[in-house]
Amino acid sequence: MSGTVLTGGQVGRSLPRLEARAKVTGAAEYTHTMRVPGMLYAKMARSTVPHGRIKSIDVSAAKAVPGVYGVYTGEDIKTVIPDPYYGPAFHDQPILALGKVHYIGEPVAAVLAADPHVAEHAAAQIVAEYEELPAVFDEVEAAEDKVLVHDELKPATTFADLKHLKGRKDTNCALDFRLRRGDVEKGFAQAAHIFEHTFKTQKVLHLAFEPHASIADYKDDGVTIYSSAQGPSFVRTEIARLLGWPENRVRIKVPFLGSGYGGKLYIKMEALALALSMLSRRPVKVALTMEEVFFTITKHPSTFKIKSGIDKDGRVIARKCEIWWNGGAFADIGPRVTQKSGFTASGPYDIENVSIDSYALYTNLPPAGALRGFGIPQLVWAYESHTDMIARALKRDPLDFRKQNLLREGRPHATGTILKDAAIEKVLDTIAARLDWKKPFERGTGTVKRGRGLAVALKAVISPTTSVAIVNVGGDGSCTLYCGTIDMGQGSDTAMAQMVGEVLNMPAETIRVVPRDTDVVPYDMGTLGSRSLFHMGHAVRLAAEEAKAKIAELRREVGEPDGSNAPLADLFQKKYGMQAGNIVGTGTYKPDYIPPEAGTGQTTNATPFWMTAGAGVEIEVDTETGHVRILRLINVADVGNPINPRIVETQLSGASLMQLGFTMFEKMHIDNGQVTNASFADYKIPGIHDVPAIMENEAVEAYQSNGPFGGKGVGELATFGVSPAIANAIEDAVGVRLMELPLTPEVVFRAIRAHNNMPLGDE
Amino acid sequence: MKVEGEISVDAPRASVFERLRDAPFFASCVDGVSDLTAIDETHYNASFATKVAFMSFKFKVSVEMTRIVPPDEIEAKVEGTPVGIVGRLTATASTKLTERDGKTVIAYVIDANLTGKLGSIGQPVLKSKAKEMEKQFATRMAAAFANAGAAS
Amino acid sequence: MTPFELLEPASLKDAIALIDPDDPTVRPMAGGTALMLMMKAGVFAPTRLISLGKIGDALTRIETKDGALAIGAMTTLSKVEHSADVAKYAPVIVHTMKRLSNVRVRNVATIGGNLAHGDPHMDLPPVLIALGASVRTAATKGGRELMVEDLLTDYYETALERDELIASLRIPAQGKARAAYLKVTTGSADDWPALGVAVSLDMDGDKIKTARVVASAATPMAIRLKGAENVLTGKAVDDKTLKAAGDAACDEAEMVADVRGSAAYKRELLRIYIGRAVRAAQQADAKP
Amino acid sequence: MVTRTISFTLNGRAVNAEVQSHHNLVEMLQSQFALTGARESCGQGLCGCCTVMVDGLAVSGCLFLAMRADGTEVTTVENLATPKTLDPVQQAFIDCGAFQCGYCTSGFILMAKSLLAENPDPNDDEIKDYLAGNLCRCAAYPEIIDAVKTAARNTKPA
Repeated sequence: MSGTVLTGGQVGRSLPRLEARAKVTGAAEYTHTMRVPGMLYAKMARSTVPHGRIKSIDVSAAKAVPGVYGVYTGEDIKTVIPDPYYGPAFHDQPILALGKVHYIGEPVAAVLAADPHVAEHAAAQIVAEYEELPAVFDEVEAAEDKVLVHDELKPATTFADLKHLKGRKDTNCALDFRLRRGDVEKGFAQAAHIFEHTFKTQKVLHLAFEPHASIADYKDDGVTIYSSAQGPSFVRTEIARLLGWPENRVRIKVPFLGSGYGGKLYIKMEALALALSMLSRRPVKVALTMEEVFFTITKHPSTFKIKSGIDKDGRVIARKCEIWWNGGAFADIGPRVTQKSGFTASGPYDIENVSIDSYALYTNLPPAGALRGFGIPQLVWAYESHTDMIARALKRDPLDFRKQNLLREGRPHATGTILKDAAIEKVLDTIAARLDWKKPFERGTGTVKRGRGLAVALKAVISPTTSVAIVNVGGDGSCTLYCGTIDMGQGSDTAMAQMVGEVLNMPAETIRVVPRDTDVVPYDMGTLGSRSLFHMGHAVRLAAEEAKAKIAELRREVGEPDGSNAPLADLFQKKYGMQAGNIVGTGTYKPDYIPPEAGTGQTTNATPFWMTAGAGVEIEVDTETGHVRILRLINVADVGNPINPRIVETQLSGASLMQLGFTMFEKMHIDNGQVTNASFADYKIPGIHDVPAIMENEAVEAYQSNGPFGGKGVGELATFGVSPAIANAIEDAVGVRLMELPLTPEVVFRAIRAHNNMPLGDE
Repeated sequence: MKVEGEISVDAPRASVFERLRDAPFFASCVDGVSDLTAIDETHYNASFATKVAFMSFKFKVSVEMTRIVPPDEIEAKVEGTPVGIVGRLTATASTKLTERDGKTVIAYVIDANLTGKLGSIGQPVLKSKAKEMEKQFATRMAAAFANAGAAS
Repeated sequence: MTPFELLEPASLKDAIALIDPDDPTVRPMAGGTALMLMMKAGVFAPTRLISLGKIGDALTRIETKDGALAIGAMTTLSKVEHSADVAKYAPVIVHTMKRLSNVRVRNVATIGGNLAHGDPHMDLPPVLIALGASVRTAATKGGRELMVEDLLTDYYETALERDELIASLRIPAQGKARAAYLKVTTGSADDWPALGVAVSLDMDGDKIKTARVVASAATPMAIRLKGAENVLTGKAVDDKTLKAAGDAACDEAEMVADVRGSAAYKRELLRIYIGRAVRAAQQADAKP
Repeated sequence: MVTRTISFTLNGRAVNAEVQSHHNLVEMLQSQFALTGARESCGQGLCGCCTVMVDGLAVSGCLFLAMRADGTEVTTVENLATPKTLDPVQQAFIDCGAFQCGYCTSGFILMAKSLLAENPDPNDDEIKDYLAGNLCRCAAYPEIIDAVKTAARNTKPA
């Protein structure tokens, strides 16, 4: 495809980020700190029951607070947006609760005031009465359908890959994905050993430092929304749908984004800001506090039951996977998590007989969406722990056992798609080499024991998705790139500029990437799932190549000889007689994809590219307290050809540290549906002292043959292997196996005590 | 959050039961309860105030006696809304009376939930408060029956 | 947050006069960090705050006499942290400060406010109790001297009257005693402690002459563990004694469960950390 | 008095501001001076995104009552660079790639400057202890430590 790699010298540069100066000087502006003249602030009153019918909402005390502009409920919203439900997979989320509330923290009313403190104080005076309904919080329990979170499901058909979702009743299951390859029961019957384990992950959340914020300025002929959004094109589509307008009357602008990690995908606060702006006829800002973020979007807790059959030679010949995803009260993108992660639930292994059932479930908890890995980290946690347990039980070296079963280039994956350009084995070998795996390991002395572990993973990227880009060369020869990828810190603007520079033979730092504004920038499906570098990269490459061809044409037109080095500005000067004109190249990219067959999940083209990465760790465990210290964390990934090696390394390092938090201590504590630690004081994220003493990050030498300049996505990769590598190392150190995250000191301590037949009581 | 405990009092089970189902008496053993008004035989309204250091919390609560099985069991459901802060308090309190060594043992289980702002932020503080209230409750209860015992 | 009246009296006397002992919505404010958190959380809505920030010099001095320290209540934690006298006479305080909250809080929070807040998770109170520190208060009806261990009475509760303010902190000369504070976190390395243990040891040769052992964070308030102290007194520091001290501590201390750990787990932490803290104190820098 | 006019020095310039008792320093800087480099994130003084220097000391602007800025000298991240130059700490953050989304960056830069003023040649542990009160969800911590050391090298007298 892009076999013709050009030698502009831009790809492969460790160029500092283009926006670096704005970020170090404090000039970078984020939606959360933006102000628009005449703007009102909205603050919400939220549900205090996990599931209930709204009997009444008393807003009188709130209305009486001096300085309050207005108080609005779901019924008021209906006067301006008659069908006020939104969501990427199901239109299940009301802008403000209507009839029913589905979780503690669901917005039920909103107050507007010029002073946010006034709005907040007034919102606290709103009293809603509910007829409480039974609630369900656990994903496996939810699958029994005894308590129904929604009376009826209303699917959206916005995305091609979710089109098969049908409206369902009497169920909490928003999607069940099935994959069948070979005959798993026959495989088990032939197996010499069978292993079955159940793993669980906890509820955690993104906690991007810029809490969600949207400012809507509604006019009768159009609406402008400033928003902290990872996918402005989708927001525009959804807002236009809610208004019954064509998309060209809806303008979404995204200033700098204080990161997202998946938490600002699809549509979040935009619809509420819009509705309140319509009702008040003023610009309205909805900016969450960090506490409210805990009630907005989270990561799916999961239960994963995995069963493997091993033949007498140590080959995994059958694997059955059942996964229950706790999607919370609204589907958000849970169905896609369920399906796409379902593809690769059996791991990076070559297994003849595979059966996968993956269920997206509604529960009465805050909604869950995508978080840096689209479900993959939850799966890898299970299958790589499981793999280690099997190896240990069979007295096999965990590395050798993995290598024996690894899926190799050219072999069919469980989906039926042939593995190509996935350096799984190289990743695993590199981790092992860095750990000196085959050499004896110092095991610690006294009460402090040492251990090591590794894990490797495979992911299929979300498909099919489309990106469009425009490259514009101006009369002075300067170049501007219009692309909808949101640079939320992953360095996409820089990488895209490097690709344009590569094609047009320009220094990347001279290329301007215009701010994201749907009136200006063409369509992009969204900044998610490590798709941008590949998809938008191709669109940008195509746009640049078109511009390059037009420049060559112009060169000929103005009579420059072939191979002329005349500056671009001279060409425009010659053609227009002055500094004028433009050359515009456009590029659209949509990869090939064959949807999986319903019921079997089989397809010969599940993904435009495979993603693979792994981790290795060395740890020590204080057996007297359960504290685990990570001495060394090794992240190895196949990123294809790194476009910007330094940014790639930062992405690997940052992703692994984020996953380290999810592994070791992050947890939303929930008491009958109430999140009880909704603050940084009680929900801790990794800090500077949590960084392992030694961190190593490596992108193995690789080339994505169908990628732009051999590159592919990076953002999620280093989250994959961290959790199981650590659990494997803990077993290596102290002989206890942990099957539920997080691996807190207390959990480790209790396991050690139980292992020694001195279980610690509850208190 | 769940609070469980036992109080042993030196009085016959039947008389302990009669006193326990007397709402004003019961309320007098819980620190911070005031303005108890009976709506009917099994429903009451009251105010409940508690403070931790200089932070004070006030709730309007309604109490429903959900189960009365003489002479062994009383169960009540409490629901309350805090004043001036978003939240909700719900609790079920069940007491079981048994006779042991000539004394009556009151075994109680209180399962309380706090939601809203109080639940997401104030939980640790109020949890600790609940423990303190439990101690007071046990002391008052024991004292009440000790007095009763002395009087009879 | 809702509006309130902010007053900034120039003397401690004026400050006390402004306090209405019958109105809990009137509060004195030192650095204000802890109070701001409560106000932002909506659990405290004052009508009037009396800032002690403009009272000036007298309350921000650190003085020494024969190895004893007197620290004005409005002295910020970072000033204490950087005081050469504190480093010399009570180095454990300087060590504790490095991991106490963060630089920004230490720049604003004061030693008096830290004590008056009564939060059991604070790092300083157990250390001060181990050092035998006391506070001098000022009140309408005259001040008094209170041991820090008597100042803290329960979870977020202190012995201070509503119209009583801490004026200064006194740390007696430590002689040859050595002290250490161990902060145990169970989530991120930087967190409120799940358990704090402070120990001060006065050795007589290889035997412990006197020991002060204090637990915090896991307990409803920072509290001296006299059972553990009794076990240690007169003994040499060895594994058997330390284990016995740990067991004694677990018998006497009440543990509070929270997101940082169950009561049962925190008790096991205490059992181990008593010994670790004693050893740390033994190895702490000697006083001059 | 709920509203009051205060006078203070902001980035070297004498200014007045009308503030309300319940407004914090970050809100005042954003609403009255269009300075958005200090940002409220966690709202509890734990993340450091709202770091502002008051009388030369770093404070959490989200926990600092605006009224208490009266008579002080306030410095924000916006004061460090000129249109042509960057502070050595800012330059080091760029050179070392010490940020991703940038939301926490102003706070880290002010804290790093404050550290270097106290301790011109900090070791890794000293850097970690000093910056432990600043969080970065993108977790650019290794690069941040590197940047502080680089800035220290570049600011040391020759």
